[in-house]
Amino acid sequence: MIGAVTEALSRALALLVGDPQADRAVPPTGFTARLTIFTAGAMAFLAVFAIALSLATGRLADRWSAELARTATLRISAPADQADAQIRAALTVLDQTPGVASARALTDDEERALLEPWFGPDLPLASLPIPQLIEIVETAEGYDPIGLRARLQAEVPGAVLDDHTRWRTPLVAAANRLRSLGWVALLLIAGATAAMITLAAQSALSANAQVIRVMRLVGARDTYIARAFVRRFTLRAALGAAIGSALGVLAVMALPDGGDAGGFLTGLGFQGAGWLVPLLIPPLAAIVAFFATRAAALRTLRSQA
Amino acid sequence: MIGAVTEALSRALALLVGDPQADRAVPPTGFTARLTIFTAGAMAFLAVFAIALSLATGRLADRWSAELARTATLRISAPADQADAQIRAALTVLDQTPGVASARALTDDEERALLEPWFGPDLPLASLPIPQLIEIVETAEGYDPIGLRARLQAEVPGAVLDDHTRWRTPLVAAANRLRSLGWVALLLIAGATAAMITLAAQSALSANAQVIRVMRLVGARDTYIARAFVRRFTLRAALGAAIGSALGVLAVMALPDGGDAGGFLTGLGFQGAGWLVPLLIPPLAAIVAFFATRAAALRTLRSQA
Amino acid sequence: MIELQDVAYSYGGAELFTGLSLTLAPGSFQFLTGPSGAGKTTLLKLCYGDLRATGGVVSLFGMDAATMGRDDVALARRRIGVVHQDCQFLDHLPVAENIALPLQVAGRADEAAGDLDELMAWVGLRGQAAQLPPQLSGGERQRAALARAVITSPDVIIADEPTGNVDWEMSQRLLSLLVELNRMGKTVLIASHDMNLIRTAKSQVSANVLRLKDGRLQTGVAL
Amino acid sequence: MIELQDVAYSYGGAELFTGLSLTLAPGSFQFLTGPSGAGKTTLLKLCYGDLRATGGVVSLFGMDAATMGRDDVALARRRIGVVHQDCQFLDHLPVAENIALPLQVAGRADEAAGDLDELMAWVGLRGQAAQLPPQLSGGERQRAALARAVITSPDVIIADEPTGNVDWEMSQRLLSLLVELNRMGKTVLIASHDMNLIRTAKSQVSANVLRLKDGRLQTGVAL
Ligand SMILES: Nc1ncnc2c1ncn2[C@@H]1O[C@H](COP(=O)(O)OP(=O)(O)OP(=O)(O)O)[C@@H](O)[C@H]1O
Ligand SMILES: Nc1ncnc2c1ncn2[C@@H]1O[C@H](COP(=O)(O)OP(=O)(O)OP(=O)(O)O)[C@@H](O)[C@H]1O
Ligand SMILES: [Mg+2]
Ligand SMILES: [Mg+2]
Repeated sequence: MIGAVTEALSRALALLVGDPQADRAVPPTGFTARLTIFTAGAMAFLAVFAIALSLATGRLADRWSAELARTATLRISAPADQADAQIRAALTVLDQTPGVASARALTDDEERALLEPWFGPDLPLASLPIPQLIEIVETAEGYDPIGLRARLQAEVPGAVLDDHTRWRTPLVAAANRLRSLGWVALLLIAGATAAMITLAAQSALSANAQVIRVMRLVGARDTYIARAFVRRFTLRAALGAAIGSALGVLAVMALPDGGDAGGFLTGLGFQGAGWLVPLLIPPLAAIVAFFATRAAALRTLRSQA
Repeated sequence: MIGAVTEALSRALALLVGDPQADRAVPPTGFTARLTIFTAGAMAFLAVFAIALSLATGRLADRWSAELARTATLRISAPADQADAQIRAALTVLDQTPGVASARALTDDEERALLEPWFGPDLPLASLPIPQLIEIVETAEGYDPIGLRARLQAEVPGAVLDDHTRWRTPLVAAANRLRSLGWVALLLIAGATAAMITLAAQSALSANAQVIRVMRLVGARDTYIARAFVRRFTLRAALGAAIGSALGVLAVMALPDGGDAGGFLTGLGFQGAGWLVPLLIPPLAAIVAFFATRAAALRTLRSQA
Repeated sequence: MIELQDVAYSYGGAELFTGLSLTLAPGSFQFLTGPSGAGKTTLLKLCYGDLRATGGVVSLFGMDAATMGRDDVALARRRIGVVHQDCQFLDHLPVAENIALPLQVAGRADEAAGDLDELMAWVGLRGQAAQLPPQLSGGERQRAALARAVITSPDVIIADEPTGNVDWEMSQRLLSLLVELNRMGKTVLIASHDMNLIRTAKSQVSANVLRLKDGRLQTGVAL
Repeated sequence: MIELQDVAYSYGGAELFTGLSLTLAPGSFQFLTGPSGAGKTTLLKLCYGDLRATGGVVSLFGMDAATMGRDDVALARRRIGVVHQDCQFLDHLPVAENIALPLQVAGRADEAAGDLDELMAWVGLRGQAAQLPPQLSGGERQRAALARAVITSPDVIIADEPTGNVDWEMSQRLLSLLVELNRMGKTVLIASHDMNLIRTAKSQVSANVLRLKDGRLQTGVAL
C-alpha cells in the first residue's frame, strides 16, 4: 500500500523533474502558453478575493454569534423593597439553570451608560423606578428559554427574559450566508480553473499534434512526450497563479481598511494565519494543472497512432 | 458623423451576417471552441454572482444610509416648567436651519417604545424627569452640526444634539465597500473574460494558420476570412455567456432566501428590474468577443503574407 | 502578364538572386529547373505576390506588386492558379469542396457543378471526392492541388513541382491537362526536376526552359 | 527483420490490399513502386507499426505487431529510420537539432557531434544547420528527413518518396548514401516513382523491385 503510494508519487515527480532536452520538444511560447498563465493568474486573483470574503464573513459571523447570541437580559420590575430579594432569587434560579455560564446584576453605572443616549449623563437613577437588569452569559450549548421562563414566572414574578433571539438569528444567518457564498464562489473558481487549464492544455496539445507525431516517429515513448507538456503546463499554471495571488493579496491590502469602525463589520482582509491561505493557491493550481495536463496528454497520445 | 457611425455599424453587421459558405472555411469544433464557450459560460456565471452581490450590497448601503444617516436626535433636559418653552425654541431653531427637512418632538408613546427594551412597558413616563426627545430628519444635503450646536447652545441651553454620525459612518462605509467590491469583481471578471476570449481566439487563429494560408492562396480577402472567425467566436461567446448567465440566475434563485429577516441584511438576489441585468451579459460578452476576435483576426492576417 | 525586372531577393542573409528578369507573356509555357535550394520556389512566390522582392520591380497584370494592397493581391490571386510545393488544404472539408474553394471565394460557386466532376475525373480523384485531404495519398494531394489551381480557369497557372509524387503515367496525364490549358491561351509556369517530363512537354508544345542556379537565371536551356 | 504474412488493410471502406506477403531480410535493398494511390505509403506504415493490419500478421523484429504496446512500438522505431512522404519536423528547433532528435530521444545525444556534421555535409545542409525547418526548401526538407532517419544508424531504413523534390544530382548523392548504408548491412526499403533512380541503384547494388498495383504485390519486377 505504502509502496504503491510511494511509487505513484515518485512517478509523478519523475514527470515533473526536468529533462531539459525533452522540454525543448515543446514550443516554448505561443498563445496557449499565455492563455494558461493568464487564466491561472486571473483565477488566482479572483480566488484571493473569494477567500478574503469567506474569511472576513466567517469572522463576522463568529463575532455576531458571539456578541449577540451568548448574552440575554433579565429585567426585573419590582417595588423597591422587593427588588433586592427578587434579584437574589433570580440569580439563584439562573445559577441552577443548565446552559447559563454566568449571570450578574448590572451596576448603576452600567445602566446609566445604557441609557445615556436617550437621557443624557445626569439621570438620577436611584430616584427612578426603573427596572434592574441582569446580564446572562450563555454557555456554548445555550439554555432552554421556555423552561427558564416557566421557572422564573413561578419564583420571580417581576422578571422578564429577553433572550435577543429575534435579533440574533437573522444576523447570524445572513453572515453565514455570505460566508458560504464565498466558499461557493471559491469552489466555482477552482472548478472553472481546472476546466480551463484542461481545455488550454488540450488545445495546446492539438495545436502541437505535429510535435507529437514527430516525437513518436523518431521513437519517443509516451511518457517522454507527456512529461515535456506536463512540466510546461504545471509550471505555467503555478507561475500564473503565483502572479495572480500576489496581485490579489496586494489588491486586498490596498482596499480601504474598515478598521473596526463601528466594531460591527470587519474589514475585508486577512488576519493572522489568514495571510498564509493565498500561499496555498499556486501549489494547488500546479496540482490541478499537473493532473489535468497529464490526463489530457496521455489521452491525446493514445488517440494518435 | 452619423454617416460614419452608420457605416461602421453596417460594416460590423456585415461581419456578423452569415455567409454560410465562408463559415465552412473554419473548422467547426475543437478544443478552442469548447474553451471559448466554457470560458464565456464560467465568467458569465461568476458575473451573475458579482452583480447580485453588488445590487444587494447597493440596496443594503442605501437602506442603511436612509435609516441611519438622515435622522438625528435632539435631547432637551430642562426643569418641567421650562421644557415646553425650550422645545418650542428648539423647533424654531431647527426650522430655520438649512439642511433640516423636518423636526418634531416625540410623543410620550414613542419615547416609551424606545425605552421599552430596557424598562418594560409600564414606565411611568410622566413622573420621570426624563428628557424630551426631538427627532430631526435631514435633507439629502444634510445640515452643519457644528453651526447647529453653537446656535442651540445660545438659544436652548438644555439641548444636546446627537447626530448618530459615529454610528452611521462606519456602517454605510462598510456597505459601500462591499458594493464597490462587487463592482471591482465585476470589472475584473469582464476584463479577464475579454482577455481570455482574445487569447482563445488567437490560439484558435494560430491553430488555424493553415486555413488562413489556404484561403489567401485561393484569393480570399482578409475580411472574408476574418468574418468566418469573428462570427464563430461571437456566437460561441454569446452562447456560452447565455448558458452561464442562465445557470447563474438559477443558482442565485436557489440560494436560501434571507427574506427581510432582521430587516437588516438584504437577501442576495435580484429584485424588480434587477432581474433584467443578467440579460445584458450575453450581448456584452458577444460584443467583447466580436471586437477581440476581429482585432486578433486582422492582426494575424496582416502578420502573414 | 507577370514581369520581373532586375529583381533581387534575400531571406535576410545573403542574396538568393539579384538582377533577375523574367517575363511571362500571355500564352507562354515555361519550365523552371535548377538544383534544390536554388530559389525556384522563392521565384514563383514572387510571381504570385506571396513574397515581395527586396530589389527591382515585380509587376502583376500591369500593377507594381510593391504598391499592391492585401486586397489587390487577393484579387490578383484569383487570376493565378497556384500549386504549392507542399499542398495545403482545408483539412475539415471534403476534397471536392476543397477543389471548388477558389470558385467559392470568388463568388462563382454556381459555376462549379459540371466542370468539377469532369476535372476530378481527369486527375483521377473521382473516387476520393468525399474523402478529407489528410486521407489522401501524396500523389492524390498533388493532383487535388492542381485541380484546385485550374478550376477557375485562371489566366496564369504556376505550379511548384506538381508531379513530384505521382507515377509517370499520371504525370503525363497532368501534363496533357496543362498543355490543353496552354492551348486555350493560359500562361503556364512549372518548376520541376523531372527532365523526362520536360522533354515530353517540349514534344507537345513550344516550351521554354529556365534554369536557376547560383543566383542567375538562364533562359532557353537545352536539355 | 520485418515480415508481413498474408496481410490485408482497409481504411474502413473497400480493402486496399489483401493476402500481401513481404519479407525484409537483413541487408536487403528493395524498391516499392506502383501507381499513385495504390497503397505504398500504407504498406510502409504497416512496416514501422504506424498502422495495424486489418488482416494477417505483421512481425517487427520477431514480435507480432498486433500485440505490441505503445512503448514496444516506440522502441522498435528506434531501430527503424523513417522518411515520411510529407516530412514533418519540430518547427521551433533548428535543422541540426531536428536531425539529432532520434539520438536525443534514445538517450544517445553524446554520439551526435561528429556524425552529425559529416551527415549534414553529405546531404548538403551544412549551410542550413541553424535554419528552422519552415525556412527550408522542399528538397532541403527531404534531405533533412533522410539525415534524421539515418543518424542513429538504424537496422532498417524505410523511405517514402525521398527524392520527389530534389534534382537528379542530389538524388544520386542520396542514393549513394543509402547504398553505402546497405553495404554496411542495413536493410533498405524505398518507395519511389523515379525509374531512373531505380535503374541507377540496380547498377550499384542488388536491389529488388516490388510493384504494388490493384491490391497485389509483384516482386522482382523488371524495369
Ligand atoms: N523563410 C526562409 N528563411 C530563410 N531562408 C529561407 C527561407 N525560405 C527558404 N530559404 C532558403 O532559401 C533557399 C531557396 O529556397 P527555395 O525554397 O526557393 O528553393 P527551391 O529552389 O525551391 O528548392 P527545392 O527544389 O528544394 O524546392 C534555400 O536554401 C532555403 O534554405
Ligand atoms: N486515412 C485514410 N482514410 C481513408 N482512405 C485513405 C486514408 N489514407 C489513405 N487512404 C486512401 O488509400 C489509398 C492508398 O493510399 P497511400 O497513401 O497508401 O497511397 P500511395 O501508394 O502511397 O500513393 P502515392 O504514390 O500517391 O503516395 C489512397 O487512395 C487514399 O485515398
Ligand atoms: Mg522549391
Ligand atoms: Mg504515398
